[in-house]
Amino acid sequence: MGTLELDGVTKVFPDGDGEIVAVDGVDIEMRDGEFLVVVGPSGCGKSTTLRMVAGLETISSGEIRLAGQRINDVKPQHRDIAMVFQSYALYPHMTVEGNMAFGLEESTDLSDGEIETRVADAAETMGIAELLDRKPADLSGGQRQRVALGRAIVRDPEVFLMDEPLSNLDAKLRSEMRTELQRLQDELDVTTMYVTHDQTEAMTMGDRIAILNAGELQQVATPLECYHEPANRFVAGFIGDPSMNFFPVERDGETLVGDVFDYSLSASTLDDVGDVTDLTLGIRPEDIALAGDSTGDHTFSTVVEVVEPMGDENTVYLRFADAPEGETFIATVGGLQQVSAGDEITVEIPEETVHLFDGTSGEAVHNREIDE
Amino acid sequence: MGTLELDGVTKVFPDGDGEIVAVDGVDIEMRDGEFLVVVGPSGCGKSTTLRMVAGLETISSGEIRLAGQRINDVKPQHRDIAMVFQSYALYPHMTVEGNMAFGLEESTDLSDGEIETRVADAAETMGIAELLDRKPADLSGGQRQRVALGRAIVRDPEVFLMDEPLSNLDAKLRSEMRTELQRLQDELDVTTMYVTHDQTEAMTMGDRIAILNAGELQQVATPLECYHEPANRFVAGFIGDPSMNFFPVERDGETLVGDVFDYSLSASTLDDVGDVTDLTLGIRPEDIALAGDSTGDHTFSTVVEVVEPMGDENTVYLRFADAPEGETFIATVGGLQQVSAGDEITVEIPEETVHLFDGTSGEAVHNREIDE
Amino acid sequence: SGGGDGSDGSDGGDGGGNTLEVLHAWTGGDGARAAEALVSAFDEEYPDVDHEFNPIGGGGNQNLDAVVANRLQNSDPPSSFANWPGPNLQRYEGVLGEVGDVWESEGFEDVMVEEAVDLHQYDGAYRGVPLGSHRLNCLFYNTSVVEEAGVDPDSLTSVSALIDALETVQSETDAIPMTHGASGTWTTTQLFASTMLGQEGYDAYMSFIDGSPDEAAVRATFESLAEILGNYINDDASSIGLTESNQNIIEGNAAFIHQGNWAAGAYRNAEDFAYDEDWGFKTYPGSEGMYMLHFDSFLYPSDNPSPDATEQFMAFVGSEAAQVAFNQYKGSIPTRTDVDMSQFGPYLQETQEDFASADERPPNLQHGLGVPSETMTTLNDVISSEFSGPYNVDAATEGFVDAVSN
Amino acid sequence: MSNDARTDGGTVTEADPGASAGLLAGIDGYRVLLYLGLLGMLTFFLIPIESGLVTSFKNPSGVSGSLPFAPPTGGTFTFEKWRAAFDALGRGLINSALYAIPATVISALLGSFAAYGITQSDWKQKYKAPVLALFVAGIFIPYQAVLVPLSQFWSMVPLQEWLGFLWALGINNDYAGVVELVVTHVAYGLPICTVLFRSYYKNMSEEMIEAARLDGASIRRIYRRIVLPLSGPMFAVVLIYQFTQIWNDLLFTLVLVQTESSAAAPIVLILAGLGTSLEGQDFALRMAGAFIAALPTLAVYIAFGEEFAEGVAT
Amino acid sequence: MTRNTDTGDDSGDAVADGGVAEGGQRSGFSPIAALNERFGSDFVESSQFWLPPFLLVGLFVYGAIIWNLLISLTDFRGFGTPDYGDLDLQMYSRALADSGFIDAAINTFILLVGFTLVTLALGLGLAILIDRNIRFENTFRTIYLLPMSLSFVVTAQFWAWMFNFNNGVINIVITSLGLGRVDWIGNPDIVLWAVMFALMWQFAGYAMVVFLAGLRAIPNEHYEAAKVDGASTVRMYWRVIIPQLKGSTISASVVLMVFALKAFDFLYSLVGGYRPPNGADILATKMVREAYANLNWAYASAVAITLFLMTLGIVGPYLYYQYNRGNL
Ligand SMILES: Nc1ncnc2c1ncn2[C@@H]1O[C@H](COP(=O)(O)OP(=O)(O)OP(=O)(O)O)[C@@H](O)[C@H]1O
Ligand SMILES: Nc1ncnc2c1ncn2[C@@H]1O[C@H](COP(=O)(O)OP(=O)(O)OP(=O)(O)O)[C@@H](O)[C@H]1O
Ligand SMILES: [Mg+2]
Ligand SMILES: [Mg+2]
Repeated sequence: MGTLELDGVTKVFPDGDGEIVAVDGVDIEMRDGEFLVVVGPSGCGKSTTLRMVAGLETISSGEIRLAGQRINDVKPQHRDIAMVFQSYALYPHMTVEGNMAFGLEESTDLSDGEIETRVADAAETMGIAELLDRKPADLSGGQRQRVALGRAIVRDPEVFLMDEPLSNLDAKLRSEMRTELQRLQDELDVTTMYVTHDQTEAMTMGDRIAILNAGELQQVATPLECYHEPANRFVAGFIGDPSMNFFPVERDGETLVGDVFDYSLSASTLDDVGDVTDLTLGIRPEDIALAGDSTGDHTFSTVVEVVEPMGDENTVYLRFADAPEGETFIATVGGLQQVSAGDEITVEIPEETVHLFDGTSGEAVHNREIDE
Repeated sequence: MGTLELDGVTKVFPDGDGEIVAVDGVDIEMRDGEFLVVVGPSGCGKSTTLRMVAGLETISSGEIRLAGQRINDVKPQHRDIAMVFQSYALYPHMTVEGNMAFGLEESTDLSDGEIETRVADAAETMGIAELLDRKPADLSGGQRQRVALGRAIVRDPEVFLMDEPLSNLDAKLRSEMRTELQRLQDELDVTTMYVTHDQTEAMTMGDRIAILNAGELQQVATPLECYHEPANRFVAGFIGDPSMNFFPVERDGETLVGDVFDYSLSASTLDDVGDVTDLTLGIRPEDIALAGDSTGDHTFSTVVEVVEPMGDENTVYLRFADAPEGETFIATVGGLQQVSAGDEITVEIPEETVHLFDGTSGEAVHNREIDE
Repeated sequence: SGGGDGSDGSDGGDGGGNTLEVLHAWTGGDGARAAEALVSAFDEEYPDVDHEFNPIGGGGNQNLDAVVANRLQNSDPPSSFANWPGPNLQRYEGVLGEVGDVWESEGFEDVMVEEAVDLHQYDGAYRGVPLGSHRLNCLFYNTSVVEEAGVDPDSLTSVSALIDALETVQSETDAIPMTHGASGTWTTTQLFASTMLGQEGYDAYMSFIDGSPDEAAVRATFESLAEILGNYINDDASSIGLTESNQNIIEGNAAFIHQGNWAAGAYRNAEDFAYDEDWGFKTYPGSEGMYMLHFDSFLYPSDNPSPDATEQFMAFVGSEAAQVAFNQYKGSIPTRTDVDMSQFGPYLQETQEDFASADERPPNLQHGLGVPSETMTTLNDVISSEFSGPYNVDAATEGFVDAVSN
Repeated sequence: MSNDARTDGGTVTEADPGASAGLLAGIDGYRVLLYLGLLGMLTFFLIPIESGLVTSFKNPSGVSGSLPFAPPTGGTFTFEKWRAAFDALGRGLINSALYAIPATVISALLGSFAAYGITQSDWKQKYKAPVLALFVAGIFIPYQAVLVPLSQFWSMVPLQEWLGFLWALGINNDYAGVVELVVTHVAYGLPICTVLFRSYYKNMSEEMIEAARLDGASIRRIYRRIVLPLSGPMFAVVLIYQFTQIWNDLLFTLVLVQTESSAAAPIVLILAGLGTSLEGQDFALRMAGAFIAALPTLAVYIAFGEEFAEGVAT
Repeated sequence: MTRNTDTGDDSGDAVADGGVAEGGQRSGFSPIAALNERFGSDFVESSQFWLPPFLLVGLFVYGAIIWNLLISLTDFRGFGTPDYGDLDLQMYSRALADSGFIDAAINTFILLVGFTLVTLALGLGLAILIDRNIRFENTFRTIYLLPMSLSFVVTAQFWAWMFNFNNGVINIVITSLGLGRVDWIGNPDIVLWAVMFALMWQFAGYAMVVFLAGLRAIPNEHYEAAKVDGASTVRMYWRVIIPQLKGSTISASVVLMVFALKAFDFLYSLVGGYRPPNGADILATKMVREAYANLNWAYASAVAITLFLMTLGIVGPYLYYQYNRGNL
C-alpha cells in the first residue's frame, strides 16, 4: 500500500552561523497510485522534500509515513523506495542488466534466476530488452533515461521518486518521454512523486500538482484547478506562460481603483471580496480581448509598446493610455491579428475572467468563472 | 557605416583525413543599423559564421566586407567589431569598470579621463553604474549579461556580434533581457548580428531572420515572412512551436492522396503546384479547427490520443481515424474547450491555411493565404 | 634498528651469538686490499671463529660513524669497529667496554709506542687496540715539476720557505704550486695543523690542542694558510676531493701536496710512478723531527654480542702478524715498535725509521687524537664558513680559538 | 588560445588556398620562433641526461678527453662502467622493489579507503574538514620534522624478534629495514594518496552513490561494488605516482637502512655513494649507475606519462 | 591486510546491529546512534574506511611531530634515552647562537624564494609555449616533465657532472663563449644558485603542468574577447591571461617550496655525504647531519621544528585559502 503522508515536514540546513529553512512544514497526502508533481521555482525546496522522503536527508521536524508507518529513522536502503535522478546516476561500469539487477541483489534474497527474470520483464516493459548487454556509455540520452526508469521499476517499490528526470533531454525527446512516463505510471499504478521546475511538465503530467515556494506549500490540486482557481497570487503567477498580469488596486465601494484605471465589480464578485480593500487584480493574457471600437464597463484604451510575433499568436505589450512608459502588461492575440507598436487600441478585461487577491497576504479572494 | 556583406562565405574545417564544410557559400547583406538574427539547429554553422566576421576564424573562401572594405585578412584586433559571447567572457580578475575600459585602453589612444567618462556613460545606459567596482564573480547572471553588453557598446563599434548571449539566463530573465536588447539596439542603431538556436528569440527580436541549415542559408526574411511564407519545408518546420504538421501526399488530378486521407485542392492552389506530383502538405497546429459535427470538403474524423492542457490552450494529439496508433499530429485548441483522450472528433483543415512543399527538394510550392 | 644483529645475541638467526661482527670503512683501493689481508691473516690465526667483516662505505668515515652510532644507540652493537682512539673516544662515552686483560695478556703495553698506550685508555681503562699508524705532517711532490722549477724540496725547512718555493713554481712553470682538494673541509683543517706545527712549533700546537691556544700563533698560522690557499692552489680546489687533487701530482700538473701518508698509496698504484724518481717526500716544512701521529684502531663496545671472539680479535689486531698483513697494503706502519719491516717498501721503511726516532709525536687534529669529535666538528664548521674562500683570517682565528678553549 | 595560429595560418591559406595549411603555416616567422624556443628548451631538458648517457659509455680517457656531450668514439667506448654499476646496484634494484611495490599498493588502497570514507559518506562537513585538513597538511610535512622520533620509534619496536621466523629461513636480518621502510612509506604516502583519491571521488556522481543506497547497498557494499570498480583510472595515477616517489626517496632509506653496505640497501642509497669513494670521482660509473637507478621510474614514466602528469599536477 | 578486512567485517556487523538499535532508539540509549547523531548519519559506518588510515597518519605524522617537539626540549644527545623530566628551550637558544644554523636558515630561505620564483617563471614560459596550439605537443610536454620522474639522487649525479669544473657541459659552454670557468659547486657564493638551477631543471616541468592546467581552464572566449577588444598577443597574456593564473601560481608555489625544503636528497647525493658543499647547507641537511652524524638528537629536533614551522608558515595560509574556497 503506497500511501505516502508528509506531516509538517521541515528541513533546516545550518548555514555558517545561521540556518536555512529549506522546507517549512509541508503537509501532503498521496493516495496509493497517485502521480503527484511537485513544482516551484529554483531553490524552493523541491529536491530537499524528495530527498527526505528517500531518506537521503534527515528530517528536522515533522513525520513521513509510508503505508501508515513512520519512516523518519529508516535508512534509505531499508525504505522500499526507488528514485530516478536527474543525471540518471547509472553505474557506468555495469551493463544495463547489471544496473537493473543491482538493487535486487542488494535488497532482496532472490535467486539469480529470479532476478534475471524480473530484469528481463522490466526491460521488456521499458522496451530496452535488446540493450541489456550494453554499458550506459553506449546508450543515447533517451535510452539511458529508460534504463534509469527500468532500474526503478524492476524493484517494484512502494513509491517512485523522480527528481527532474527529463531535464537532461532535448526538447523533442523530453516531450516523448513525458508521454511515455505518463503511460507507464498509468500502467504500473505506483505512487509517484515527481519534481520539476517546469510548469509545462507540471500541467501536463500530474494527477495533482503541489506547488512549493520558499519551502512552503502553496497549493495541492489538479492542474486545471491550479490554473483557473489558484489559491494565491504566487500560484496564479507561477502557473501559466506568459504569466498572469497583476494590478494593485484599492477597493472603493463597488469600484476597484488602480493607479491608472478603475474597474467596477458586480455584486457577486463583491460578495467574494468581503471587506478586504487592499487587492490585486489578476488577468491572464489570453483573457484580454481586443474590443475593437466598442466601449463598455470593462474596456480600456491602451497603447501597444512591443509586439512579439510568435506566428500562431502575438504577444503584445500594452500600456494603459495614462500609464508611464515601460509599465506594460501582456495580452496574447491571434497570430494574424495585425497590431503594431505605437497603435492605440481598446481592450476589454471581462469581469468573468478576472482574479482578485488579497493585496497583503496574496490569498485568492475571487477566482474566474469557469463555463463548462 | 556599418553595412556588412557576406559574399559566398565558406568555411571548411579539416577533420582527420576528410573535411567538414561548416559554412557553405553564405550570402547576406546587412543594412547599417539592421538587427539580423541568425538561427538554425545546433551545429549548422551559426557560430562559425559569426566568428569569421569577428576574425576569429579564417575564411576558406568568399569575402566579408565591412563598409565596403574587404576585411578577410584584417586581424580581429583591428576590425572595428565588438562581440558578446555566450559565456560573457568577462575577465574575472578585473572590476566591471576594468572590463569595460579594457577594450578602449587596448584599441584607442584615449586618455584615462576620457575612457572613464565613456565607461561611466555606457554603464549609465546599461543601468550598471553602481556595479562598476565589483568583480564579475559578485554579479548575478543578468548583471553579468549587462556588463558584457556594456563592454561591447562602450567601444562604439561598427558592428555588434552576439553569440547566443541569452542562453545562460533563466527563462524569466531571458525574456526581460530580450526586450532590453531590442530597446538598446533601437537606441544605438548599430548593425547587429545575433546568433541563437531559439526560434522564439529569432521571431521576436530580429528585423530579419537568417535561417541556416547544415551550413547553407535557407532564407533571409522578416520573422512573419518566415512564419507564413517559409521558403522551404525546413524553414516551415523549424519556425513555430509546436511545429507545423507535415503529411506526405501524392497529387492525383485535383486531389492530394495521402496515406489515410484525401484532400481536394482549389484551382488557384493547383496553379501553384504546377506539375509537381510528389508533395508534402503542411498545416500549423493552430490552423486546425474543431469542426463540431459539420462535415465538408476538408473535414476529417479523428481520434484524440493525448491532451496536454496548458491552461490557456490545450495541445491535442490527434490521429486520423484510419491511421495506426501512435501516428499522431498536433492541434492546439482553446484552453477551455473540453476534449479528452479517446474522444472522436471532426477537425477541419482549411485550404487557405495549408502549405505545400515539393516532396523531394522541400521547396515551398504554395504558401497559405494571408488575410490582411 | 637500522639493520643488524639481534640485540641480545640469543635470537639472531644463524646462531649469531658467537659470530664476530666487525665494522670498518675500508671499502676501496688500498683499504679494501689491506682489510682482505687482515681477514685472511685472522682466518689463519683463528680458523674456528665465525666472523663477518662488514665494510661500510660512503662519505669517508661518516657512514661508518653513523651506522655505529645508530647501532650503539639501539643497543645493537657490533663486536668491534674501526675508529680512532684518543679524545675521539669521548663520543662513545658509556658504550665502550674494557679490554685491559687483552693488553695485559698480550703484553701490548711493552711493545706499542707509548702514545698508543696513553691514547687507547679512556676513563682509566683500555677501550681498544691499535692496528696501524699513518703520518700526517707530510709534503709530497712531483720530482720533475720541482726540478723544472728549480726548487730543492729538502731545503724547505720553514713555512715561509715553502711559500717562496710555491711562488717559484708559480713563476717558473705552468704547474699548480700546491694542489689541494677542499670539497671536504677536513683537508684544510689538517693543513692548518701541519702548518701550525711547522710554523709555530710543537709547544704552540700542543697548547692549542690542549685548550689554551695562543691567539697570535693561530692568527699567524691562518695568515700563512691564507697566503697559500689564496695564491698557490688549483682553481677547482673547492670542488674536488683528495683523490682528484692527488691525481694532479701523479699527472705532473702540480708540484706539492700536503696530506697524510695515505696519499702515497695512490702513487704506489700508479703506473710508472716510482718513489724518489717520480715523486718524493718531505716532512712538512718546519716540523722536521716530528711525526704527527695517527692511529687506526679497533674499539670494543660494551654489551658485546661475542665477547670471547672479540677478545681473540683484539689480541690479533695488536699482533705482529696482523699489523704486518694490514699495514703493508694500507700504506701505514705498525704501532708496535718490534716489527720486522723487511716486507714493507722503502718509503714505509723510512717512515718507520722517522716514527721510531721522532723527537716528538704530536697527535693529529683532524683524525681523532687531538680533540674530541665535537670540537673537530666545530673547527670544520669554522673552516667551512670562514675559510673556504674568501679567507677570513680574523673570523677563522676567533672561531678556532673559541672552539678549542675550555 | 589558438586564434593567433588561426589568423596567421589564414593569411597563408589565403595566398595559396590549395596548399595544406599545416605544412605552410610552419614557415611564417612567428611559428619559426615558437618552435625554436620549444627546441631550445628541449635541449635544456635533455642535455644533462644526454651527456650523462654518453659519458656512461666512455672509458676514463674518454671522460676527461672528450666533450661531455659528445658520443664515445671507438677508442673510448666501453660497457665496463655499466657492468660495474650493475654489479654494484643489482641487489639494490631488488631491495628497492621489495619495499617500493608493497608500500605503493598498500598506501594506494588505504588512501582509497580513507578518501571514500571522508568523501562519499554522509557525516558532517564541520567534522570532516579538520580530518581532511590533517591529511592535506600531511603532504607538506618535511620528513626532517619526524625523523628523530621515527628512529626512536623503530628502535623501540622489537621488529627483529617478530621477524625471527624470517631470519630462521636464512634471510639476512638487515631486511628488517625493508619492513620498516614499507610501513614508513605507507604512513607518509597516505596523505597524498588520500587527497588524490578524494579529488577523484569528489567528482564522482553523488547521485550515483545515493542511487546505490536506495538500491539497498551498505556503505561497504557500495565501496566494493561501485566505487572500487570505478577507481581504476585513479589507481593507475596513484600507483604510478607513489611508486616513483617511494622508489626515488633517499632520506628514509638513509635513516632506516643507513648504509649501502647493508644486505638490504636500496638502490638510491647505493647510488648516492657510488663513484665517490677513495678512488676519486668516477663520473662514467656514476652516470651508468644513475641510469640503472632511474630505469624503473623512467619506464613507468614513458609508459604512463599521462597518469604521472596527473598525479604530479594535483 | 587480512586483519584489517576482518576488523571491517566486525564493524560492518556492528552497523547492522546499530540499525536494529536505532529501531529501538526510543526505548534505550545506543552509543552508535549517539555518535551518528552528533557527527552525521554515516559517521560510525564510514569510520571503518577512514579511521585506520587516519590513525596511521595521525600517529606517524602528527604524533611524531609532537614527540619531536618534546625531544627538542630535552638535552638528548649521544647514546641512551632522552630525559623528558627536564624540558627547556636550551636547544633553541643554542640554535640562535649557532652561526651554522643561521647560515643554513638563510640559505633555506634564499633557496625557497629563489628557486620558487625562477621555476615558476620558467614553468609559465613553457606552459605558454606549449599552449600555443603546437604540433607534437605531447612530446614536448613529456620531455619537459621528464626530470620530475627522476630521483634527486639521480639528478644530483647528472648535475655533478654538468657542473664539473674541468669537463662539465656548463663550463664547456661558457668557455666556448669566451668566459672563464666557474667553480659552480666549489665556490660557496655560487653553489646555492647552481643548486637552484639544477632543481629548477628538475621541477620546471611540474610548474608547467600546473600552469598548463590553469591555462586550459581559462575559457577560449577570454583569449578571443581580448583579441576582439584590440589587445596584441603579449598584452593579452599580460593583462588578461596571466592574472587569471593566481590559483595555479599559489598551489605551484606551495608545492615547489615544499620540494625546496626537502632538497636534502639532492645535496646529500651531490657529495655523497652529510655535509653539503660549503655555502649550500640548508636546514634540512643540517638537521640530518646533527642527528645522524653528530648524534645531537635534541638539537637536530630543534632544527627540525624550525623547519616545520617554516613549512607551516607556507602551508598554513595555503590550507586556509583552500578551505575558504571550499576545497576542503
Ligand atoms: N546540503 C545543503 N546545505 C545547505 N543548504 C542546502 C543544502 N541543500 C539545499 N540547500 C538549500 O535549501 C534550499 C532548497 O534547495 P533544493 O535543492 O531543495 O531546491 P530545489 O527546489 O530542488 O531547486 P532546483 O530547482 O534548483 O533543483 C536552497 O536554498 C538550497 O540552497
Ligand atoms: N574548430 C573546429 N574544427 C573542426 N570542426 C569544427 C570546428 N568548429 C566547428 N566545427 C564544426 O563546424 C560545424 C558548425 O559548428 P558551429 O559551432 O558553427 O555550429 P553552431 O551552429 O554554432 O551550433 P551550436 O548551436 O551548437 O552552437 C559543426 O559541425 C562543428 O562540429
Ligand atoms: Mg532540485
Ligand atoms: Mg554556436
